[in-house]
Amino acid sequence: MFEHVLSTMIFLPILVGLVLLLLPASQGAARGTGLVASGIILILGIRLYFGFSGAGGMEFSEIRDLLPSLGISYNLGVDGISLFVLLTGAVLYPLVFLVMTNQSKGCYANLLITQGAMAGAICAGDLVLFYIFWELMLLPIFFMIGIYGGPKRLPATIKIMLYTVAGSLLMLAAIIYLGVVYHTQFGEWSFSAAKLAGLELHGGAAVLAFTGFMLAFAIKIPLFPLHTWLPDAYTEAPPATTFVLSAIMAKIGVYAVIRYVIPTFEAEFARYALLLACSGVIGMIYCGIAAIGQKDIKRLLAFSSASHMGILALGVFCMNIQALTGTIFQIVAHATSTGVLFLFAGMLEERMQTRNIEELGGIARQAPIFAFFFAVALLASVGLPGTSGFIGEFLIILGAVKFHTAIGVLAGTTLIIGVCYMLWMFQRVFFEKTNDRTAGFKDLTGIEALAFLPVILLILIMGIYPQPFIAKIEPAAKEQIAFVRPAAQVANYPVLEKGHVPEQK
Amino acid sequence: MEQSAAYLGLIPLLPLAGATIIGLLHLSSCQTCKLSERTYGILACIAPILTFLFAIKVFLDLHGLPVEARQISYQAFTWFKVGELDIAMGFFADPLSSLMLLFVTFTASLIHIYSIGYMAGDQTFGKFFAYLNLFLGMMLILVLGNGPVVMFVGWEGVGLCSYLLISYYSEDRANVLAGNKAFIVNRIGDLGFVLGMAFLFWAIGGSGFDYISLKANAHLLSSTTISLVCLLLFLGATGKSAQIPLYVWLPDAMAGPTPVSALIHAATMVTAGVYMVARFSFLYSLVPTVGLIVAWTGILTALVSAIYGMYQDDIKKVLAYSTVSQLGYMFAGVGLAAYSAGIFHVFTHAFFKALLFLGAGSVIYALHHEQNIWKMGGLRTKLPITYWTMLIGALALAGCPPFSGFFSKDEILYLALATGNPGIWLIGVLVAGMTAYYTFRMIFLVFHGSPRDQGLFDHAHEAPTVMTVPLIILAVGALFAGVLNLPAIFGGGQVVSHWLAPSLAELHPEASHETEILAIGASVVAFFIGITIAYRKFGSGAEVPVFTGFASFAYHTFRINELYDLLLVRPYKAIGSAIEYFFEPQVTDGPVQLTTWFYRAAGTVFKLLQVGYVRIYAIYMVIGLSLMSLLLSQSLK
Amino acid sequence: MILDYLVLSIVLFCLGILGVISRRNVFTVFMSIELMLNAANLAFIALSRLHESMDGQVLAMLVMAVAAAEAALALAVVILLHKHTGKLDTNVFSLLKG
Amino acid sequence: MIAQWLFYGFATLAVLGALGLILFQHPMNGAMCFIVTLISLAGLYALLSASLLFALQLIVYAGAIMSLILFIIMFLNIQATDLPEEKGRWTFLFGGILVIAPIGLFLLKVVKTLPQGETSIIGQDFGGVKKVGMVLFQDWLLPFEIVSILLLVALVGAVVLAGKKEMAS
Repeated sequence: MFEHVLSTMIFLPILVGLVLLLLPASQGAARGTGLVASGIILILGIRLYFGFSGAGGMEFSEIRDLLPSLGISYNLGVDGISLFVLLTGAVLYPLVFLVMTNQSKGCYANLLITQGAMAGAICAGDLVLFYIFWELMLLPIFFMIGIYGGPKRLPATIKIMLYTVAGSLLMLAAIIYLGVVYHTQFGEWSFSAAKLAGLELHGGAAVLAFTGFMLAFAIKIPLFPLHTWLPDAYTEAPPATTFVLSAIMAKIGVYAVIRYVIPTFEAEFARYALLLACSGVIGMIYCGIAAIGQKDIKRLLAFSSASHMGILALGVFCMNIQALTGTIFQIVAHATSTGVLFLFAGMLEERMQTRNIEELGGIARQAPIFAFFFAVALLASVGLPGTSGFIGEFLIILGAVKFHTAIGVLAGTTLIIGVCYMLWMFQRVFFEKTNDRTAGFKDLTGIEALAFLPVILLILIMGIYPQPFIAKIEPAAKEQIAFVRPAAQVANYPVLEKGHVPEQK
Repeated sequence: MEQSAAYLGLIPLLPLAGATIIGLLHLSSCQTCKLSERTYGILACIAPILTFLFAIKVFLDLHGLPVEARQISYQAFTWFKVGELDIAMGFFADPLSSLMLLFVTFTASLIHIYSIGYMAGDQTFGKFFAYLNLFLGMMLILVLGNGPVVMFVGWEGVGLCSYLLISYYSEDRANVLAGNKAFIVNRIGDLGFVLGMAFLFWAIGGSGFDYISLKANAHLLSSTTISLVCLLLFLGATGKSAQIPLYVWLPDAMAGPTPVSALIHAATMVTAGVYMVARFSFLYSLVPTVGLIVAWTGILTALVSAIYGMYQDDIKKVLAYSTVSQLGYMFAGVGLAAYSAGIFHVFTHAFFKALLFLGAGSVIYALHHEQNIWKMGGLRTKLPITYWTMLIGALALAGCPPFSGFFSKDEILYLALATGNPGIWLIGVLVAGMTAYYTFRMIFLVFHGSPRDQGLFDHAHEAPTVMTVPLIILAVGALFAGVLNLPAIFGGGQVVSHWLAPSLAELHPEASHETEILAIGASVVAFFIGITIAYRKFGSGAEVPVFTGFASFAYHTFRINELYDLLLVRPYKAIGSAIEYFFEPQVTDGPVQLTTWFYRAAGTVFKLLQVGYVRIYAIYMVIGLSLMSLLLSQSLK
Repeated sequence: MILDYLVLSIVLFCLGILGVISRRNVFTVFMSIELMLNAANLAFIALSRLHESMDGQVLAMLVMAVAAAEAALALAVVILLHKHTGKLDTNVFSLLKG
Repeated sequence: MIAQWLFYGFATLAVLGALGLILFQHPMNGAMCFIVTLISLAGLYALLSASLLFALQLIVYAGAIMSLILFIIMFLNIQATDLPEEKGRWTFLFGGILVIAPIGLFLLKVVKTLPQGETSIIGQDFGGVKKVGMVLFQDWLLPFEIVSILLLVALVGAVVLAGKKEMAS
């Protein structure tokens, strides 16, 4: 059983989700089933974590031929990077089923399918397989927003679908291009990511293929200025969907850049890193400032999420070990903090029937535990030391300063920008006077509090004692940096080696 | 060389554990049964008192070591290690931190005790002490951290506590706004801190990023890098220690409960910037130019806030501006590489300013939260303990000769003259006079003359013992703390300076006795002039003044808040709204909209071709065929 | 000689196209299509003669069968059209207008 | 020699018939002209040694299909008023010629690349029933069966279409 743990983590939720969709189950039964399924995944995930050696390289690999004539294989595996992205989903998913009590049955089923597809996209070691899962994880999102979303769901659905599909079709073309190039260079067909990394790509076609990949991922992340689908989709989606979108799916975009783009397109990546880094920083600032203008708490969090994704992506483009490790760490950190924030916003919406910040207030007095948890997640999101957010952001800023001083300085402004809108929101929602609407707000029940407690503790533990996590991430991050280092040196970027020479007087 | 001592790790841990326990008790009990205030009070005071005992142990341990080896450290665990970046969660004590440790834990203990009385009857009593303990823990991490990153944890942590405590009375929007302001302004400074750390790390951090390694490698740095790093770190210090241009948050921070103002916004947290500059003295001493910038920023801040202080009518605002002003002195000191003088002023200031704030708290408590000094008067008889202790504090603050403030302030002014900065010295002396004036203006208005509001006066009563005892203890400190660093001219041994010497890269300017006497004489004269004017104007009652012209301008603090609001806050919000209502739908979403428009337009055009007649479609087809034939005919032959 | 047959087939085919695109009468259009089929048949048979193989003739037979089927359906449609509109005009069908 | 003259004769008739088809206003006249074309085509088939096809052309095309068309035309009893008034007929005709000319020229070009061939009668039952039948039922069996299905479908379709009114009522 355990040698197929990855397949189980992928297909168990998909199958359960499909069965749920077909059976006339009640809402409660669907939620219960989802909870059990995601619980099993969580247990598998924990076993995976403790079974993972962290020596670098792929572990728990499963390789089967799918289409041998075209070299397409069923190739799964995790390394230090994917492990954490995978675990993030596994840890956070049960929370959705536990806390979000009145989503519809179809929504719960679709959530499960998304989970499986995301796990697939994370573990896939074959680009075609990756592409299949990549598109598969979008489908349930389409249904969830389109069927169960808010009043303006249809335009939002169409926008997110067309946007992402446009990106991923370009990626498909790029994947095919890579396969063909591999065939001409090595005389056999293969779409395995590891093998494609050995390609030597030159010229305009390589740049085009690189663009194809980057567009798909940049839309998913989303990088400025391709973020315009995000506020609408996040706002209109049901709370659980927003949670999945922001906490996990966006991270897969960043993850995919690290996993597929860096090893294959090292030269192109190095050449355009500065441009992409600029886009990340501009996005961070732009979305951060945009957040202050929001009246809708979900929309504010959506922009906040986009802003943080900008800085997350920046860490990838800095091409040094600190920034990259920071990004991967931050993937987990941001997923937990933003995920919790979105879940809380969802609960607020469910209980208060409004998302308008102006109509809320004084909740801290009514619900101290709720406010406390919210505050911890918020502080992690603004990167306060002692929470998980700090380690990631600090490493990214550190790396960004090394990469390019101006970008580093601009990246540092995230410290200020984040705090502006978050405090403003916290003030309006949790402080000040209670009104008629919020006077009836009930605090978290014991079970809910217990459900959130592990995640809150995780946020704190990852801030106070992050080294066990970092120790597992770093070897994998080093491998990725090793791909890009020669190219980066050609492009005159400072990439730090071990034992660098201190500055001389 | 270094001594390992695991109890160093325990020092910050104790208050943090206290905060956790109190916080959990509060959270779990706030809806069902309330624990008694006494329980919370005792729980809360355990940690500060224990840490104070530990602080004494640290001091004694250090004292037992030879002068050059006065360092003990403890590395708890590897915090994070990525590539050459290796950050340990480690603690480190040397004479500098031990001094900070001593007075921080000391004042914190007293203020915790005082708070039990002051906060009595508060709805969320437990929460308050949880925050206070958390603050102490963070402050101790700041002081004891073995490197800039660990210090930054405390640095941000105290900022958070400051925010939480300023917006403690969160029902009132103004308080929360003050908290937001404090956090955001501090964050601007923190940006400088982080960037400073980043530049420092990439320059010499690869071989260890704690103070000891940094100090050892500091000679490898180019002077440009040092200047850059020092300036950025100083930006961090201006945020935390309320210097120009980031001082605006501190007066607003008085929205918090008064013990908080005493502990966080007077005695401990706000001096963190000075501590940090002293901590990095091995860098600052290498770049005197940056030091001058620091010194001038400090002294100008001192001047500006002293001007504001002379016109305030809120007792806490007066003290707040006086804090900013005194912090300015400290920066003038550390900027001129007189680190021990600056730190010594931090030390004495902690006593007398905490004392003054607690005294003010006692007055406010007695008057049922009335803070306007123009409604007080003649309280001397009603609040004798408060009066006498506050008088001692005021004399110390104003720099009256035997009191602690005199020695520390005078040391700074003397060194300004000795290092050849008469400008700084002159402003310093002027500010000293102004300090004496506004301090005694406050004392006279509050305690002397006749009551201005009889109703308030009649209900006033002396605070309970739990509040007066800390006042008395602090008053003793304010009286005698100066003796610890008695300069040679008074026959003293400069104990504190010698104690601090191993930690600091200090310059010792040579100056004649005449200079010293001139400096002391000028300060004393300024003090007497200031107090005389104050007595003339307010000694025996004065009416509420109507400010006009410059006075009004100063009363409104030169409209700096309005200026910042106009230049920074409003544009920022405007840009936010502009993005939401203009850029987002029009500009960034523009390409998307353009694409959809293009498709629509193309559809409209192609619609015209769809005439609906089969025959016409056949014609289209034939035209296509015919064009293809033309093309193929070209290739045939 | 065979080429003359093929040229004739081309001429007939083009006349068939001309009939389809220039006339609106349903019957004429239909018969023009038949004309095109016949032109194709002629080409098949001529090429069958050229290669002296009978595959072309078989193909022509199949075309005739298809033409018969088409005739059956097309005439049914014409009858319906006439029933509904009383007209024999192809322009009556304009539902595809955008 | 005679064969050549016969070809020219039939060819002329076929073209004239086709022209008549597309130029006559009334479909009845067009149909008559079309029959001329079909019969001359049958003659041409005969000249090309396709005796079976000659017979089939006469029986199936000129016979069955055309009588069906004529029957329907007469059945509908088309008056001159029923006919669509085709105003721009000449414009379309000349425009059509312009458009079609490249297609025709292209096809001509293609044809010219083919080798010239004899058209003398081959004999040995080439194009006869037996030989064609052998080819049809051996090499073309599957297409033949498919065509039979097509005819069946067409049959059913025609019944459904034409009989729709009655079935609905």
